[in-house]
Amino acid sequence: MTVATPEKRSPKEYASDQEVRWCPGCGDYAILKAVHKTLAELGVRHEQTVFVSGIGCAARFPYYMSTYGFHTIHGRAPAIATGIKLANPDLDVWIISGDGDSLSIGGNHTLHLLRRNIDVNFVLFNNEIYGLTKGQYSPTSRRGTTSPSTPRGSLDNPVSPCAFALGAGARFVARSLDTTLPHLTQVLKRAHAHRGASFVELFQNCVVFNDGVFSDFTERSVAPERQLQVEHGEPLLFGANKDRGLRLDPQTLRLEVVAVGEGGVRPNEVLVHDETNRALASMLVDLDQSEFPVAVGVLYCDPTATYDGSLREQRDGGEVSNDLEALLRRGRTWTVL
Amino acid sequence: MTVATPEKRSPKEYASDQEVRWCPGCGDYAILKAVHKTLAELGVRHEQTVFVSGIGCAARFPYYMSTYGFHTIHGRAPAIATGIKLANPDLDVWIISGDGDSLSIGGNHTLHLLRRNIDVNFVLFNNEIYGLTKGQYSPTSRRGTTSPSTPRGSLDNPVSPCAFALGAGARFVARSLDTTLPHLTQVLKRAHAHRGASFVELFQNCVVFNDGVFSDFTERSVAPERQLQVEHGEPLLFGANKDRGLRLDPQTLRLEVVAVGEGGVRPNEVLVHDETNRALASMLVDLDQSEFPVAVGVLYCDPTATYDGSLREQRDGGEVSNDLEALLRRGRTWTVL
Amino acid sequence: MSVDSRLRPRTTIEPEVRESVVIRFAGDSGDGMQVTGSQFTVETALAGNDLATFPDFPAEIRAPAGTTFGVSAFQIRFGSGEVLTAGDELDMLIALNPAALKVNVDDLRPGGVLLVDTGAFTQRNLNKAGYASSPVDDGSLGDYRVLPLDLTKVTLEAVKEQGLSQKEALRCRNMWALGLTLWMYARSRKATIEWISRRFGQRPELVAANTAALNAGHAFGETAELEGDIQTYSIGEAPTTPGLYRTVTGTESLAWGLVAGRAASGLRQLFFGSYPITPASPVLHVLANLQDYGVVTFQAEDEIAAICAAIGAAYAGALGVTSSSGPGIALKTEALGLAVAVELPLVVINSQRAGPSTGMPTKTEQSDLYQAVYGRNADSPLPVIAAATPADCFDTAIEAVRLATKYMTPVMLLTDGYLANAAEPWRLPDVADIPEFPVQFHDDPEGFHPFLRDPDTLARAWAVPGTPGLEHRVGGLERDYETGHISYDPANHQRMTDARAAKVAQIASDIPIQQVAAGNESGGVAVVGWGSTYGAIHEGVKRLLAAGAAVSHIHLRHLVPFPPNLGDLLRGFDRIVVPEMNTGQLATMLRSTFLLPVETHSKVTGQPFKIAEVADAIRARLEQ
Amino acid sequence: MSVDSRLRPRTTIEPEVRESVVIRFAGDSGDGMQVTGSQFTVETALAGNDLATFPDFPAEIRAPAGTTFGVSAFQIRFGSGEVLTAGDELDMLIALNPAALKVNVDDLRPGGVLLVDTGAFTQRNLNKAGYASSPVDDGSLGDYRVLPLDLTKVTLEAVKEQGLSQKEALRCRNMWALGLTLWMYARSRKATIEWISRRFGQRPELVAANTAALNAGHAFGETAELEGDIQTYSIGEAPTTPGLYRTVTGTESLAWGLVAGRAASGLRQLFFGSYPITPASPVLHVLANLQDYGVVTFQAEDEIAAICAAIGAAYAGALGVTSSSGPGIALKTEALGLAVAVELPLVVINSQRAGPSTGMPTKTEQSDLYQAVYGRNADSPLPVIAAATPADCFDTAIEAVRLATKYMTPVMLLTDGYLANAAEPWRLPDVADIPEFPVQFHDDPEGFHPFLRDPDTLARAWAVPGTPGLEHRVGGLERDYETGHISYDPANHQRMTDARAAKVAQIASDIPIQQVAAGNESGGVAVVGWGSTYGAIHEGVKRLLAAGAAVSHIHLRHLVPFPPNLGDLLRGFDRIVVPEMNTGQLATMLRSTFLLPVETHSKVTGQPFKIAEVADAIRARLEQ
Ligand SMILES: Cc1ncc(C[n+]2csc(CCOP(=O)(O)OP(=O)(O)O)c2C)c(N)n1
Ligand SMILES: Cc1ncc(C[n+]2csc(CCOP(=O)(O)OP(=O)(O)O)c2C)c(N)n1
Ligand code: SF4
Ligand code: SF4
Ligand SMILES: [Mg+2]
Ligand SMILES: [Mg+2]
Repeated sequence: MTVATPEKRSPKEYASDQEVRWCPGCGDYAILKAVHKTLAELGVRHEQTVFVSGIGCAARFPYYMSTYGFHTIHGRAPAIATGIKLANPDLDVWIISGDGDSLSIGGNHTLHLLRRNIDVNFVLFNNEIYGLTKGQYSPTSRRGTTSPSTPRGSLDNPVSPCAFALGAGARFVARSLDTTLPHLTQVLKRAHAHRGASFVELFQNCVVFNDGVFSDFTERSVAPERQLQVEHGEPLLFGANKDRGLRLDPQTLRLEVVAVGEGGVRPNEVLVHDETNRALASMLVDLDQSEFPVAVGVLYCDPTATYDGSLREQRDGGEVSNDLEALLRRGRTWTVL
Repeated sequence: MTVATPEKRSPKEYASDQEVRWCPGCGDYAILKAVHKTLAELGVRHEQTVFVSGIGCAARFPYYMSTYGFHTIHGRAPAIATGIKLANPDLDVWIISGDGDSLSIGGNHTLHLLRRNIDVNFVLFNNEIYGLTKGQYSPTSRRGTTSPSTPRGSLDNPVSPCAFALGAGARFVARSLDTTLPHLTQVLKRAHAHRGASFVELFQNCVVFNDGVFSDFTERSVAPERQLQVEHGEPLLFGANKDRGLRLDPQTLRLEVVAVGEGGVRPNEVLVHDETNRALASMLVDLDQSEFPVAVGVLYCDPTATYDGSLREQRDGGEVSNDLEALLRRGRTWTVL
Repeated sequence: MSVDSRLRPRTTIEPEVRESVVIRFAGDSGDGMQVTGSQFTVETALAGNDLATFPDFPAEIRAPAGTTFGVSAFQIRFGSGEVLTAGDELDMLIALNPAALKVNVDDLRPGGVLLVDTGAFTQRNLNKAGYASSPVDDGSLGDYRVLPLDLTKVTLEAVKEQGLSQKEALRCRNMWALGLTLWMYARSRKATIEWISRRFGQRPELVAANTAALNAGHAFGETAELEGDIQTYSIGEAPTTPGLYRTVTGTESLAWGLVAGRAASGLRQLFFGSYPITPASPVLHVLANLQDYGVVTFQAEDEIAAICAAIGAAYAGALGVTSSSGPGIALKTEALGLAVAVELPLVVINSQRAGPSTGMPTKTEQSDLYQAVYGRNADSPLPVIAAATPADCFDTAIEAVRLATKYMTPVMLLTDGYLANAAEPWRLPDVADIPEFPVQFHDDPEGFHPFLRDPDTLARAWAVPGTPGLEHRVGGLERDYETGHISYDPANHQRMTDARAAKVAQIASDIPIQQVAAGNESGGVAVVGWGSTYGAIHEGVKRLLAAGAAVSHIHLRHLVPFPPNLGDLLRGFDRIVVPEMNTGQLATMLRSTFLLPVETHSKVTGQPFKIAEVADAIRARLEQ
Repeated sequence: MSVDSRLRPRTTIEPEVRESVVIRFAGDSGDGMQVTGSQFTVETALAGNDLATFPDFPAEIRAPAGTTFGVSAFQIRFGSGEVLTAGDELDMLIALNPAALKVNVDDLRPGGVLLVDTGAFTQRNLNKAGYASSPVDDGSLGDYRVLPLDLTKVTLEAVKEQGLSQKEALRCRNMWALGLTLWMYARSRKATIEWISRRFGQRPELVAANTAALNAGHAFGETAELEGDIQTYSIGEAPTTPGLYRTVTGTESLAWGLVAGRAASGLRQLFFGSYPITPASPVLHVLANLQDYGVVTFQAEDEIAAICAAIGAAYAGALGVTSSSGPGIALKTEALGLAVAVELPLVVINSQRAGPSTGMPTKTEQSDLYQAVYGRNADSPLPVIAAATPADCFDTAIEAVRLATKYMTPVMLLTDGYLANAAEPWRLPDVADIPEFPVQFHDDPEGFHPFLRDPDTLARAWAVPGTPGLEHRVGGLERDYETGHISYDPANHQRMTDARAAKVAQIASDIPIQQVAAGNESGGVAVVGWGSTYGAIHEGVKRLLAAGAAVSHIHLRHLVPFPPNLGDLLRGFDRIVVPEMNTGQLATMLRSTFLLPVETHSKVTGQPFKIAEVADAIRARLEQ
């Protein structure tokens, strides 16, 4: 865990001396900026912070940080981060991963990291494509995606990262966007504050192989109408003047969009966001984009015991004995004179 | 897909000549019996049926069937079954797996089989333990499970197979028990009838390493009180005389147990099961056993396009050209005289 | 006159006759160097030269314009004799910006021609490339024959009629440079002009502009009335066998070879399970477009699922194929053991790249031979073969399918990053000449069990689901030789182990005896190679042969098992050296197999061998 | 008299003096054969004999009672001389039911003693075992000296006072048989009686019953007044070095060796990442109980996560260890390449089992040597060592930790299913004698970069997160030799490749020179072994030496790199043969390394070598 240091830090202090080599216009730049800013505002200690990644464009991230960093192998960052955290629970561990890295080859490790609730921050850059290998479709690509490996359109139903995380037993699930700096830093701070595995999905634009795949809800012009920014304890309202909201039909148990106020329903009929409610969270991550907005923010947060914390307790104090004499003598021995 | 044959079959016809070698009293025997019975009642054709498994006690299953069978390697049955189904979509493919096989080492393949919605039947024998390797805890073992690898108790939060399946995008999720023959065969038939990946979790008792781990809700005596048998379109009632039911608190969006009739709530306040409602399904798979019964039956069923079906369409007719001349001449050629 | 004043070519210069020439087009990722190179290649092929090409893509997906790591290049070597590599050093370099110059100029031979676009040598671009001052002016290019042209300016002039945006107009620079280069080497523009109109068909103004730029570049060469000179060259036609030709990359011919193998086997489906990885992905991309040829491509969630799906498909009666590069192959090894155990046909392709671990994904290497031969738990023998040239990938793929289906075994086929991207002219085979090896599925219940073996091949019966009366179970647990059921019997395990080994070993009697590619059948130095080193070794050996040296080139396609005569053949030589892009993996195998003092000439830089490097290595040994 | 009438021992018989004896206790899984064997082992150790034991568990978890596949057995060999294997053939077999007889009788030597519980030879049990008629009556046991006792009856008699249930009473049969056997070999019952009271402390009636049965069996031997005879035996004390002893399995000593290595390195945490697999899981089980010794065990979701977590722990400054068997090691190979690339210390343990694929999980084999040495993509060298005996696992584990931490490299440690389960007496080392090799984490920011190498060891600096001023990035992409940053430079890749190779190669100068375990330093036949074949080879060679043959035993712990003097040593012999439980993997390595005509004596049955098999193989060569 991080020990915040008194003096003020500047985002630049968290940038490494390495030249950043993403494509011009890649959403990764904005995220990098946001992470630098977040760490500076949190004032985390460089030597206590480790960024771990697999392979992919997103996974280049650690090279651009001035903290400790480990660019590992494809899909295995969660497992390696687990070892790091269990070997030294005082470290502040971040995992940076792409949709292919964490949900295709790495899906199993992501599942088990979340279920074990290892106290790390897992940030998934979802661009719905394999960037580094030049544009094949990914497990989050929509059905029918044409790509070098699916010239006639992909046939798979995509996986929803947040639905997957909830199913895996994640206790913190949030969403944000590459280019909305304030929202992004706020979400990252919440993730960092959460004890346990914090899962954050970021919609990230790959300008080269999947440009604009999220624009229908990220474009400045449509954002207010198409994004539902959730806040714990606040009603689920959206729209430029917050005149629409979500309501649950008690008969069908399904959500519906309702107009609020003037000719619409009474404000108190609108659902209030409860980030500790898994059922609500699973509805919010699943909203059908054809009729609903896209929910962003902290969708679920309900802390429980962490694996690393419990291990610490089990090892109480972690006193380390070197008394091999005693060890080797366990059980029956005899002496030959 | 299976072509039912007219003449009546007997369960024995589906048993192989190999001696069954599970421990006496193992729940696997009852499941084997139920599968033989189910196939007989469906009258499936032996040569069109393939049982695929990974490694584990459960995975020995194919050897005891008189159909085609492939006992593969640990955790990979879903991937191998995918290849079988895509190579020959006419085959009726069953995957038999244990909780370790399908959710520990095989978690990633299970995820992708379900999300792709390959038309196979996935039956998970959940005994919350690694049987074949002599009793280590598994990803479904409850926190604090003591086992050879966790002498002081396990530290992981278990994964819920059905919650995981829903998060992975499964379109058919059901639950049953090893020893309740009628319910089990009925569920297996529903799974078989479903087009797409059918995920079935079976509570299976490992008499040697985890005996009685489910007895708090499987014991004859307590079963009616502790099991909620769901039926599409029927109210969610349980108890010997169906005098308790589930209701949704519209404020908190949480389920609660209510007494029905005499001094209780009106029957119409009790939730009616809608197997096409994912939100309801995720609540049912998640019921906290300390206050709720365990939901069994078809918890979710909402068919959609299958990968194999879509592939068939994409290959329209699957006409196979052998015109290599044309292939090699694609693009620019020139002649040297 | 839009030409730098220092450049004053004479009116007429005699073309210089050359046996072969190496040219590299280099520029920014956006400058269209790959198409420029491809068009020059086509015109060169049509001019009747033999040729070899190699592209050099930047490591980054799309680096910022003007940076050294964003430079893209295309190299071609062409000549009147046999051309088997893209060449050791450049005779001419076309550099469209300072970064391209910086990255590539060291490969230009002293006295080589250097065409630079002075218009792109702005201070900003010079800084990006890390030049303090412009090398064009500071004399640092003294060793070369520099042609400093303001391509930017002349191109804008050439296309001004079309009224394109500045951005689009500048995109025509490559065509101007191509036009001039074509003129210098006396090639036609016909094919290129056709290509331009196909390529930009929808936008006439682009067709006109690109054509205009091309012609302007060409005209400039012809008409330039200046001091100084632009040397032109004449390269005679190469003596080539008559026939229909095309250029082909290893990726294409490998994919087509798999399809041809599928057809030759009579199987109806080629199931290709793969997970993208550099440099293997392009095979997936090519096959994904061949559904109508019975190909089903499956992009799996990882390499393990990819091979497992292929194994499942093979079990169900398809031709199972999986493809990856070193790190991905490592992940497949456990499943590969299952394929060995259940004896199913499977083709596993490894497009090798520089390692260990992630290593240098875009660079070539031959260092996965150990992994292919020895990289599985337990005694798990399987045949291993390797392709030697881009076109050879076609035949090698067919051979892999033949061995897999005839012997019911997984087969490892090795290629590498060089073969994947390199291209050469290929005389199209007469499809009728492709050998057929029809697969017979077992369908007779009489006395059937899944491990019933063909007495000759030792291959087990392939009985596929759907066949009535042959229902059976297979698995990874050891199986009884006589019944196929699970068996823990000690003697049976020995028998099965021996059978697995014998099945692979006796393939030696079903493959061609090893030929000598160049030089005598015995005596002197034997230079033994495998895989993509073919071109460099062959030309190196031929050079020395021409100089009268006692040296021979032996190139292996079959690595497991070795050809039956290999031992005797090698014993006939005084000295044996193996140039390898690894630390000596084939050498180790030859030493243990034949107990011969095989020497390694190792190069592990991520770069292919140069002809001269091979020649020098041999010379050193000849001189001792 | 509750004894089968055909049995009529004489009152007194002279004990027969034996140099060594082999006994196997066999019965149903539920019959307690393992504890019976363990107790006999303890009494034998206390009697001062040298000994070796090997259990034989049924393949199934818990097979139905009375079936052949449910038979559990425990074998012990003990003697007055050096005892290194559990023995080739049995001198005595105790069979508590027909199935136990069926499965084990073929291992009994002609003339061997056969103790059967006729009470268990019911028709039902005979059928389950597949006997038409009772072998005790149909004379089919003619070759053996049969002791047919109705153990069921005599046991029930012996324990009747305690009024146990029939089921519990019958559970005492093993103690009755043990009592008689102890008497036959003149062993005490003291330790067993102590054990019984500890074991059943909570239930006095069971303590009494088991003790009564034990004593009854013993008394029976002493007092039996019958015709026929029960031969007794006397085995002299073995000359053993004074000291404190215990029996130890390879699993235990391996686990303790890792802990000792952790302590010797001064590291505070041993992070053990593993995924259960036969026969490796027991190591996890032992270590899981050693949290207080700085051990953190992590049961990962699969083998890949297990090694990756260990790599992560190593990166964070712990001693990273991972353990599996062949199929699991196959899955770890990609990650192992990362450990090679980033040069982190890691111990990888492979408890080998019979393959390929799932193979025969409970059977032993040595067939993963190729995988250990060559089984990775690219040139990825790492040290490989192997343990020779159960006790040797302790020292070998310490050596693995020493090499990993001193050279910053993954180390592969090979054991197998035999070593994991076999037990032998072990003279406890003086803990003070265990060499220390304290690890120094790098902490000086001055001129630091992550690939800063120690000029002597070539090990890179180990700088762990948490250290101020040393923040750095490592990864699988090739790294610059001088800065540690990503590098695609060709010359740098060659330099790093050479450095990785040199680092491992020069470990040869830091390991003991190869000694000859038995026989002369040169001349005659060198029998070279590695791993668990030590005992069989050593005793086999000693037998021939006793017969005056010119033969030597050389046993390798270090397989990569080989000891510096190995080549010269081997060249001193006329003939070199390698007995291996694989198809010749070490032989291949020796042939390629030293170009010597090394021969293989291969056995791939899932069973360890017998002493006689090794002796015969050598004799055959001596005679040629
Ligand atoms: C074992 C292995 N398999 C495959 C690859 C090739 N590979 C590298 S990154 C990648 C996927 C990248 O996609 P994603 O994780 O979404 O990251 P992005 O590039 O889109 O940020 C693949 C397939 C590899 N490096 N290693
Ligand atoms: C690659 C690999 N890793 C590990 C094993 C060992 N192994 C076999 S089955 C199994 C787990 C069995 O548990 P489960 O899947 O729940 O099946 P069960 O025996 O409980 O029915 C393990 C760890 C193996 N066979 N292969
Ligand atoms: S390929 Fe896409 S994701 Fe990768 S750096 Fe370029 S824009 Fe970004
Ligand atoms: S170990 Fe458990 S699961 Fe396996 S066969 Fe025995 S009782 Fe069944
Ligand atoms: Mg992506
Ligand atoms: Mg289980």
